[in-house]
Amino acid sequence: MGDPFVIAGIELESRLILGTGGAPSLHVIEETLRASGTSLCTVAMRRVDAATSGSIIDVIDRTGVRVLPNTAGCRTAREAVQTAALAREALQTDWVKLEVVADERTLLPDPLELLEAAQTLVARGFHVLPYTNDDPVLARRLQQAGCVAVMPLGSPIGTGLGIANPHNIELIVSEAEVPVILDAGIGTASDAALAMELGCAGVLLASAVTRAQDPVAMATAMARAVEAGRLARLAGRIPKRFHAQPSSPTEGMAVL
Amino acid sequence: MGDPFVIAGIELESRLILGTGGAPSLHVIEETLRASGTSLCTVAMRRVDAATSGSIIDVIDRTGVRVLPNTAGCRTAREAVQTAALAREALQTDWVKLEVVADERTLLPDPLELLEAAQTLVARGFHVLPYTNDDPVLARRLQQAGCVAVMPLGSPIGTGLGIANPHNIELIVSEAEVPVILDAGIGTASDAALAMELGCAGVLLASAVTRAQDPVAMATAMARAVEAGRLARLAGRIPKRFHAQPSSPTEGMAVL
Amino acid sequence: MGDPFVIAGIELESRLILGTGGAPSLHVIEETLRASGTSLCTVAMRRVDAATSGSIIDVIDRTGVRVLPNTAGCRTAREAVQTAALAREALQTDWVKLEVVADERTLLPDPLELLEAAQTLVARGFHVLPYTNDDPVLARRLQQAGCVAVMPLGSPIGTGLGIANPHNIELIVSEAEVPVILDAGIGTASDAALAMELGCAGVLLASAVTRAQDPVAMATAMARAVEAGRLARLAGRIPKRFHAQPSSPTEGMAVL
Amino acid sequence: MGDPFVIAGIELESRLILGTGGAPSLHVIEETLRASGTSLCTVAMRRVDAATSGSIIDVIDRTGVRVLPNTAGCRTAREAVQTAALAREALQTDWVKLEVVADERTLLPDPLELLEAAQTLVARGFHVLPYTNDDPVLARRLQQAGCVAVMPLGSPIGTGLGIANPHNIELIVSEAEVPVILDAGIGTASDAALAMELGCAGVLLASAVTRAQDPVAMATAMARAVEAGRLARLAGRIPKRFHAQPSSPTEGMAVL
Amino acid sequence: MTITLNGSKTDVADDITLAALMTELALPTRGSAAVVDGEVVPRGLWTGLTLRQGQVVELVTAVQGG
Amino acid sequence: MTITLNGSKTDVADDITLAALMTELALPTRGSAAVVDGEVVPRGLWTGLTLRQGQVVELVTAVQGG
Amino acid sequence: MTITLNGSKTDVADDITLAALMTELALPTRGSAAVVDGEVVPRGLWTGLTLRQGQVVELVTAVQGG
Amino acid sequence: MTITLNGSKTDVADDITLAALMTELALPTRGSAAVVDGEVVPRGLWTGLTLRQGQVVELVTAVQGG
Repeated sequence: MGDPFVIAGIELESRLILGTGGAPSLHVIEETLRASGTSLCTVAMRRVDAATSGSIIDVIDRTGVRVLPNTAGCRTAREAVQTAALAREALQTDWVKLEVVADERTLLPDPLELLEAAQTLVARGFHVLPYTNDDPVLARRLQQAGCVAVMPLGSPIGTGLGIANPHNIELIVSEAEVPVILDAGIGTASDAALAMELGCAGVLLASAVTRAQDPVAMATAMARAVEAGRLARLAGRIPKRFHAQPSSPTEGMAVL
Repeated sequence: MGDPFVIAGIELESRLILGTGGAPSLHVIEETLRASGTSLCTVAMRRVDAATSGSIIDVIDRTGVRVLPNTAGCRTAREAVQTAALAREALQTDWVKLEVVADERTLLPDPLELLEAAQTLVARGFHVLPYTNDDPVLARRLQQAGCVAVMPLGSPIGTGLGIANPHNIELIVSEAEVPVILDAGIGTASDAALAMELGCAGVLLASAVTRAQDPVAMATAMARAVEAGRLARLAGRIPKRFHAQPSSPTEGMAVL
Repeated sequence: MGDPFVIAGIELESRLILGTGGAPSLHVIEETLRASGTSLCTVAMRRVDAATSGSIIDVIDRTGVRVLPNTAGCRTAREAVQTAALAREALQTDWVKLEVVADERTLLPDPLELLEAAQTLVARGFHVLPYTNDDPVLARRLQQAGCVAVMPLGSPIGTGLGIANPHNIELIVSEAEVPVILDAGIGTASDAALAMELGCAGVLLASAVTRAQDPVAMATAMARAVEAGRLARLAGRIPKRFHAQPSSPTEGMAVL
Repeated sequence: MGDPFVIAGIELESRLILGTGGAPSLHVIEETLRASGTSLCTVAMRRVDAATSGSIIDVIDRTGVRVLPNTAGCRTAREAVQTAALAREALQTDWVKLEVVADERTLLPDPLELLEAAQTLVARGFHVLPYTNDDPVLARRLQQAGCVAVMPLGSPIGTGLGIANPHNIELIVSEAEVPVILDAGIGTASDAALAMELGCAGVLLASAVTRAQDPVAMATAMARAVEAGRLARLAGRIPKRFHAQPSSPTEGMAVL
Repeated sequence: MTITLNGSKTDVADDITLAALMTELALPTRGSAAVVDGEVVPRGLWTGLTLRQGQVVELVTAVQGG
Repeated sequence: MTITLNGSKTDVADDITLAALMTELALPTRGSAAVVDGEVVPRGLWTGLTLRQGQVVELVTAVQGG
Repeated sequence: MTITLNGSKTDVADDITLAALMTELALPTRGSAAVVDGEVVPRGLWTGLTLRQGQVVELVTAVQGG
Repeated sequence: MTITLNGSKTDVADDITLAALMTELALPTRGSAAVVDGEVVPRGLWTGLTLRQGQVVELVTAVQGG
């Protein structure tokens, strides 16, 4: 549609990025990956567990989706940098979704540790996609640090509260020189559409799909919503008006 | 998808109903009708104007879309009933989008004239789809009068303010025995998706598409948004939570 | 303060009107009446009940507050008109808060019965203050019927959802020729302040005070909030801006 | 009222803190200081300007209000620390409203410079009240650094957009061990009341009053609003309900 | 004789007046009103109005309300 | 003869039928309808209906609308 | 010999290589990685790296997340 | 001699003290402060501090703000 979505020089077919956490089974993940039409999905790095049956990687490879390892669970720049290095060895990718959270209750990013980790990883040749809060200043700093995208939250991870502060997202978009991807907080399709209408280049979500009552149907819904929001942004919406404006002619009424 | 949209016994392929007013040309209307994939579109009845070149009806017939005449511009039950009768002769359809507005400034429906007109038209064998305000009580009265659908506004016609009072729409949906179609006020794709997520069976819009900078692109956006919202409603969204919930495992962190 | 609040030629000291329903005791009612500084409070008319100890009327007379009987519980114009007539005999007042609700679940006004009752009562010399929905057209009709005020809801009675549709309240205020009193839905102080900022002449509330954990403290809060909102409306708020504007001088920075 | 507002061991009579910037004249400032009943107001430090007639300090001393110098206009920790030191010499106070903004367009705080400045100033014996964004993590870090209060924004300085993200303010309040003061973005009285209802200990505002059409009336409005919001918070508001709840008895209806 | 008072059959003295009935019930004048056979009885007629066997009387009073 | 057509006095051939008038105006059958002296004229009567001097005729058609 | 594997003391063959250990654990090459004494081990060194008594080894793999 | 005062070259009496300079400028003691060559000068040192040729002096005062 002549509207390519490019991160770090790679064009992605879909503007919807899927997280794979929270799904009831690998089978459901595979179905949601296909239904969503996504080109990129996240994974976490964890200790080998004999118990685990089957591999998320096999599923992802089967669907031909690009993998984006995250540093979920890391609390310090050091841990996050190590985890990214591990992921690079494990998955042979320089891309990383950088997460450095401050606590378990809010799962909000720690601005200082996040920025430090981003700087270090960029210096080591990573393509960094940081999960950040909706502070336009931190988003700017992360871009200055060389991140290939910025991924502000709509609201805290898993809350489904949608986009709490659209004004901040608009501010971030208005000055961004890399793709802005709305990450976290999306609860339903209209949230994803709104993110795109605010000017985001993409949306990353996990729980909204994996924890929905029908994950596959919701994956389809999100795919449509992201397309809808992007098209609407490009189409140029009508301005908001305080008073009504008729959509039928006011002239030519018959006298009845 | 096993989720038919039926009005008065007629199944419609698309849950998006398009108004044709406000478009720059018949050509654009034809393109938006096709892009939207709609199965039903509205027209107004006006005095013959020699100046008019081409006919909206030819366009509609060409696209194979069902026509829904409206009574736009009518201020009294009497005018609206006459206009509906005229439309029936002109278009050979019993369906009518009933509009009886109180004034030009708000274009809000007059509850008393509207209900009276609905009662009269139902008695005369019309299939009445009334454009109403978002009052759950009036919506109930219109259903009791035998309307085949109720079409509450999101906000006043042409304002693009979206759904001003989602609570009322939810109340209307919760007790409706006919399809609830969100009519008027939609400004962009996320508004349409939200309408469906609230439980509406369909969305009717005109200005949002016909007055967008790129009407055809917006028509496509709206089609996707309505599908997205419907799918999301059926998929069962995650509940809203005050606190965060991780989407990556909290166990098995490596010690780095 | 040179800003009199006048209904039907009577000047009321306070713009806060208190409902007395839902309070744990007559003692609490008396305290809330005093704390709120109200000049007008509502009562309902019910069958004599031997069980009842003490009289709300004694309390109201003791506090010197004017009484406004309501027609709560009425479902038809007929019942409401009879109840108003009873109240007039009982309380020797021509004033009535007219309530005609459609059902127990929403307690929303029935627009047709409400308007009919208003017309009848005005014809019989009552000063009618109708509890109505937030439809600007119905509000207009009620004024045309001769009501001395219009009392649109913010949201359904007892929900505490605040003002669901500020746009409608603004539309009602913009054309009102009698005082607009926000009635029902107020949950907390900021809701009451907002009502006044939207241009309402007063606020009527019951549950928000009588069912608060500390009714007397909440009564004081509401009194302050109504004053605050009214003053803010008259003071002329600053416009909303997308971008920031410094409140300290940008010139004269020392070079440090 | 047994609800003291204490910062750094000093009890302040009023929970409203006034900024003095943006006022048309010193005379108006004096009137607003008196009308607001504030106990604390901010000033900026700037180069001596022969042109200036009269002194803000004389006005403040005359009204007996405590002065809170700010570091407005500073972009780096270094500048802010120097400015605070200057202010201490000039005004003989250890208190400072710490502002370190990232740019002129958003006037948003720079999280890193802000935290560094806070740490340095605390080490030098200042009582630091930092103007911060609404990130709960940064607020926590500032408290850990020894700030005597945290002052998150509602929305950017001077925008009058109110509290863009109430959820974040609630999160900050829920874990705060020092007073949380809502600073910046307040546009009207209901915004100030809401800030207090969310649990803030106080509100700091300037433009909302100094740039209102009638600054003195707005100062009074804000004083009332802050009291109203605080009282409402303490009084315990009613819960929000989806369905209505009557405030008049449903028993004992007369049969009419 | 028997009347229907607020929905219940009630025995009252023959030829009792409305005013007397209200006094018997210790009903405060202020805040109360009466409907007899569907007609609201003006305050001024309470003393003069003699009730008759089988009449339907509703006695209401002001209570706490919304 | 003269009729009032869509609000303007208009000269038409004497005894012209409604159908003939619509043809003259190149009015498409599909999408159009007529009101004569306040009565909506059923499609089936267009050819049979002869207009008379002074009658008020409204000819309407479907147009773009909301 | 004994190493600390993912936090637990574990007996392994003396002089076992990292690659051999991973094979023993049926660890898929794709998606897995190792840290030995705090150093991420480049994929290319797995076969060459002989583990020694008491070393701390973390073996991780990609799982559903985020 | 010449100093840089608030960014402009300014002639002042040789060996003028900071306190004297502030007096000359009718600068109120309350609310004002000074920086000389980048150092904030404690209030107590104003009288004792003799300025020298070419020094950079910033004199600031409290103004309406934020």
